[in-house]
Amino acid sequence: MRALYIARRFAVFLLIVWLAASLNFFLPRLSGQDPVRTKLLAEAQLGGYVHAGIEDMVKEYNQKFGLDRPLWRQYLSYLGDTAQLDFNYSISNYPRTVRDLIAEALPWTVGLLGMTTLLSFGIGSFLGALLAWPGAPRWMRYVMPPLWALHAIPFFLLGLILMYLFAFQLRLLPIFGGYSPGASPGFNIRFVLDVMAHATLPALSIILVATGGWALGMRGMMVTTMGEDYVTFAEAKGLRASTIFLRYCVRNAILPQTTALALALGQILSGAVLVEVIFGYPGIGALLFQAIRENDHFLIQGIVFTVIVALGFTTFILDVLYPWLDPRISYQRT
Amino acid sequence: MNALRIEGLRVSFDHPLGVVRAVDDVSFALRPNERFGLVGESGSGKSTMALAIMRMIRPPGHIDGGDILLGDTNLSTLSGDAIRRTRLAGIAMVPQGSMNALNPVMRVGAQVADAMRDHGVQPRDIDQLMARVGLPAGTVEKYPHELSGGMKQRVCIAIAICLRPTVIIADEPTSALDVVVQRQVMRTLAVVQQDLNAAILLIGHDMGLMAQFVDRLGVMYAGRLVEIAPIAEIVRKPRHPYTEMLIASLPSMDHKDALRGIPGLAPLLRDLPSGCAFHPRCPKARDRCRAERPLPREIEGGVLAACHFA
Amino acid sequence: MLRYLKRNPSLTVGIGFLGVLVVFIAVGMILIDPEDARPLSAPALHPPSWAYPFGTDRQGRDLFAAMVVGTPLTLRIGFIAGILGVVIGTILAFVAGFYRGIVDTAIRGVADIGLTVPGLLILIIIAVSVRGGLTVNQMALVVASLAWLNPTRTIRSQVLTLRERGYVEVARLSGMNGPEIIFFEMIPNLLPYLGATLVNAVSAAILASIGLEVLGLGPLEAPTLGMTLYWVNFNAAIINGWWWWWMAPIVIILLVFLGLFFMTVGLDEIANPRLRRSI
Amino acid sequence: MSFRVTTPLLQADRAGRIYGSGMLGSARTVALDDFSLSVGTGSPSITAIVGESGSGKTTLARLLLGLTTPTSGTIRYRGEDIARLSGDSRRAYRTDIQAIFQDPYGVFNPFYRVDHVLTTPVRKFRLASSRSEARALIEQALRTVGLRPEEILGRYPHQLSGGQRQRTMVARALLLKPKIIIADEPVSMVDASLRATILGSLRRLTDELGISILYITHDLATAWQVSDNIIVMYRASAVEAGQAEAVVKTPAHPYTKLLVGSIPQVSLTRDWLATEPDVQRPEERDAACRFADRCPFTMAVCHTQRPPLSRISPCHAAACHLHGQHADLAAEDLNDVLA
Repeated sequence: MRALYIARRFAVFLLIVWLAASLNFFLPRLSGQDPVRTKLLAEAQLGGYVHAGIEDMVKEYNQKFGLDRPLWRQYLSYLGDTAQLDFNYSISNYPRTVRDLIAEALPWTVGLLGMTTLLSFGIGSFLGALLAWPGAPRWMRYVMPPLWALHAIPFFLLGLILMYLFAFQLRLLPIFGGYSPGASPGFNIRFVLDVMAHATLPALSIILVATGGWALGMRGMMVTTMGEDYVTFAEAKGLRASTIFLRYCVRNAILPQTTALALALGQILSGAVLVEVIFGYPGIGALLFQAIRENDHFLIQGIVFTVIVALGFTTFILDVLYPWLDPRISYQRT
Repeated sequence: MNALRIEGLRVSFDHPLGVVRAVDDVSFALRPNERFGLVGESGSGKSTMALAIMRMIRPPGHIDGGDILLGDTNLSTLSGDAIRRTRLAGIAMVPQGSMNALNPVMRVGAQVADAMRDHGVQPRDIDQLMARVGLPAGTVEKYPHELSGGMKQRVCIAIAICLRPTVIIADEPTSALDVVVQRQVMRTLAVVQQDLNAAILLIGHDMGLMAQFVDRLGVMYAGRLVEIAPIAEIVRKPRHPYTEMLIASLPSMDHKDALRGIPGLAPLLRDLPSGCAFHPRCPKARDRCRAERPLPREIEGGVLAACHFA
Repeated sequence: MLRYLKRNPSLTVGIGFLGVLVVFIAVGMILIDPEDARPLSAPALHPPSWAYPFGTDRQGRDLFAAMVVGTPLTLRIGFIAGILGVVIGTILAFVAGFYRGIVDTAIRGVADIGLTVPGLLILIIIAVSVRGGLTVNQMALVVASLAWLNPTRTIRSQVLTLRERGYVEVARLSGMNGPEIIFFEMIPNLLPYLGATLVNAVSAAILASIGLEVLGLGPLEAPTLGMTLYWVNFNAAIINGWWWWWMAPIVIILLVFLGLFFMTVGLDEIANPRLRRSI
Repeated sequence: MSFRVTTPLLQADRAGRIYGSGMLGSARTVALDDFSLSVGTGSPSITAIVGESGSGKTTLARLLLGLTTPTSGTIRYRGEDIARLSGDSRRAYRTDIQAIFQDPYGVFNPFYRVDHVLTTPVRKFRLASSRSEARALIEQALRTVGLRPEEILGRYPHQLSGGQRQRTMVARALLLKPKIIIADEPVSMVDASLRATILGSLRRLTDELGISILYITHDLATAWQVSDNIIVMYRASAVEAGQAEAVVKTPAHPYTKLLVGSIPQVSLTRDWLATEPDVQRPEERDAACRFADRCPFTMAVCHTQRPPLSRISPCHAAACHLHGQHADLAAEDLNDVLA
């Protein structure tokens, strides 16, 4: 049962990868003309020493994706390249490859998002659970409504406000970038502290917005769970309130939250792209922004593909871990 | 001394349309080692009784008065933590057989163990406990969804007896089970009760089950106790008209005759008829029944009925 | 109605916020000349004054006029995309959930996979592919292309529980056919839920459109709220201390999102009585 | 071999239903196995289908009502496969065969007043030509089941009691002047004091209006009280069938015996708990006879051969090797032992 379940989930993951790749290939071609070719030709016509390389790219591109070749041949050679994570050169950063640029930016985004997602999920679920509990502390009544209101606001909008308050007005925190210009990257206290100072505002804007959502979801699940017979029976068993709360309520209410986590990752990432843009944070989002501005199709496609694969993989991992949280799942028919 | 004595218990619920009195001045007692039944139809307050005795009424409900004496301890005055310790150790509950009383994501053994641990008992011999309720070895490692309904209910019984309580409240323990399984579960309950010398309060709506299982029976109608008597007396000669009609409305396997229901509708608890709550449906009702509420009185040795004409 | 609003403060607050916006737009329309929302119609970078109550931006737009013209545009994108998304989503959800079978498997599969993928990225790919000056309506269609995913998923699960209700079977025995059962038996019970889904979808669509616009993929000529923010970011208005430039769009966007959010909370309270305890 | 002069009104013809595709490891459940039964032949009667949960009784009801499709065999109305009915014959099927369900609350759409459930069939089947005629029809149906129209009409479902709601559903079925009513656990969610009233009104429908009733229940006692015939189901098949009196008073199948003995009775003889503990041999669950794992009389043949129905008497049959000396009764001739 378990092996079959994992195999099925992995098949879904592969399907997502394939869909993402195909989307990348077909969508730009839907408009009839190939925007990549158009862009490449335009760059090549500009001339100059950088563009000598671009002309080579045009040749290679034409050879691979030339109009004289049938679409399915183009598609196959595209899939082949993608499978080898070869996304071509970045048009605007020639001769750097798209793969290098992404590899450079990815750790920043993974670090920022990993931390903010875990923190907001943890804090939000905890607050939501506590709020549904009859003995909820009084202070929560004042903390929660603002959190819920914040949850309705886009991440980057809060980012703008925080930036104005803490970086521009109070000058407490750095306003821009991933680390101070001139700081020498390396694994030393100075640099780590510098990076953390720069990450504080982007992280805060994501956490403040995302926490309320998790709290709201968790509270709803807790209210449902607390109405279940096994909670009543747990109370009749004379269990301590803390045991009932943790092992009979939170333990069960967290399950749908975990499923939601997989879905939420995509949305958090969407929002984080804009946060990175606003704060000039050197992650994937800012790279994407630059790529869009400069019409760098290869870079855009590479980023979109990488992100979708990364998310698909995270979802797959969550799915694999899920039966461990909910023993019923691998027995159910899906 | 009685194993459990309920004295003048009153429970009500706040409702937008007024206060609903779910349990209205109910008194009865369980002797040690006795099987006592409480029978009633939906809305008669019988399940509220179970929760009230365990001091588990949640808002908007509240206990308005009365005493709950377990041995010589008055549960109604115990503090929060003391009542928690009394649950399971002194008075245990077998929940409604609704298939959902066990946490679906915890192994069965762990659900027994945490009950012991929270009462300061080191969990051990859980396998033996399972054997006592007739469950095969290895059940402790199972999750609830891997067990049948009857097995789950046995697990609940095992949990209920793990600290050897003096009183077990069984609230419709077989309501979702098939008749064949029902008999097995009730037999298990009877066996463990004799093992423990515990008193059982069986709450239910099935008069046949009561007749076959309990020693004495209390009949509830609209939150009030209308009759208490040894079960043989009730079967032989019910004193309250409601009890009599309830028994008559049950299908028998012995003789086939026209089924007789009780005419009219069960009253709304927030809008009870004056006097005797049963008078609108009672063929024997007189003016006095409309005006004056009959209180339970002893008709003869051990037989109480709340009827002016019993 | 009024008495109900009293018992549902969230809904009241939500409607109130959106009401303020409507009044702002209506009054603004009387006071301004839409031409002032265009560049070079006012002195550049003027802080708020009596002549320009919201100030002016670097390209010489009267920001008050830009807000009055831009807010309805943003709302229009949100409503077109949201309504399209919910209508398509409802149809797909009912087809999938009510008739089940292979169609259901297909629809559910597409929706589930589509939802794992960050919508903004797909929208970026679409927007980049069709670039060359999007109009506001085209923008709405781009956003709508993904707006049906979430409604399809959530409404489908509601349909699945509804179709097991006894009254659906009774309706069939009473001679109703599939569409009649959907329209007369199921949808009436889903109305509050559909309402909440719609408000959610509108909110999500506005969020997505503003996101695309801030990245520079919006209608460059239109003074929508998101495009104003794009110019704010483009010109680094915060670091330069031009606070009025971003103040107006942010306050309006806050009003929009908070208003829609409180409306969903209020509608949820109607749709899901179990949560009927004030937040 | 038996020859039927008339085509039965409603017939399950070797109908089976399997849940789960069996692909990708999902479990296959046989809900109903090769089941044949005709309803509405001969004089009006009540036939009870008795069984525990999962015995296939509700699946049978849903198949006959066309709410589920069979995975094998056919359901026929006047000899025609109900999946192929169209136009007038489909309308006739829908009016002739009606149902009463278990949950008297869930069958009402909370969005509408109670009237909705009564006016819909009148409108859809054009039972009345005017509003007042419709109203008169509805009021008459309500009175037939002992309800006062003024206490029912214009109210919302939650304002009625369980008994009123269930009787309203009986009235709904009556509006269509059906020939057959399939009642799926109609009283299991109704208080004991009201059960008798509802069952009594079902009996009158048969006796006075000539409607045949298929009474699906887990309760052998009520089945015996109201029905003419009883079919006992166990794990997707009929294990015993016959006239109610014969099945209950002289049960032939060990499962029926167990069932009869398991019903707690209001009586002074308290032998219910005293009997032998029940047999349970889970390891024999996959034996040929599906009851082998719980049967006190299991023999070698029970493991290898599915017992066919044996005709113990003209009006009594059981599927058990203990009665192998009697003539076999083909599953499709189950009706031969019913009155």
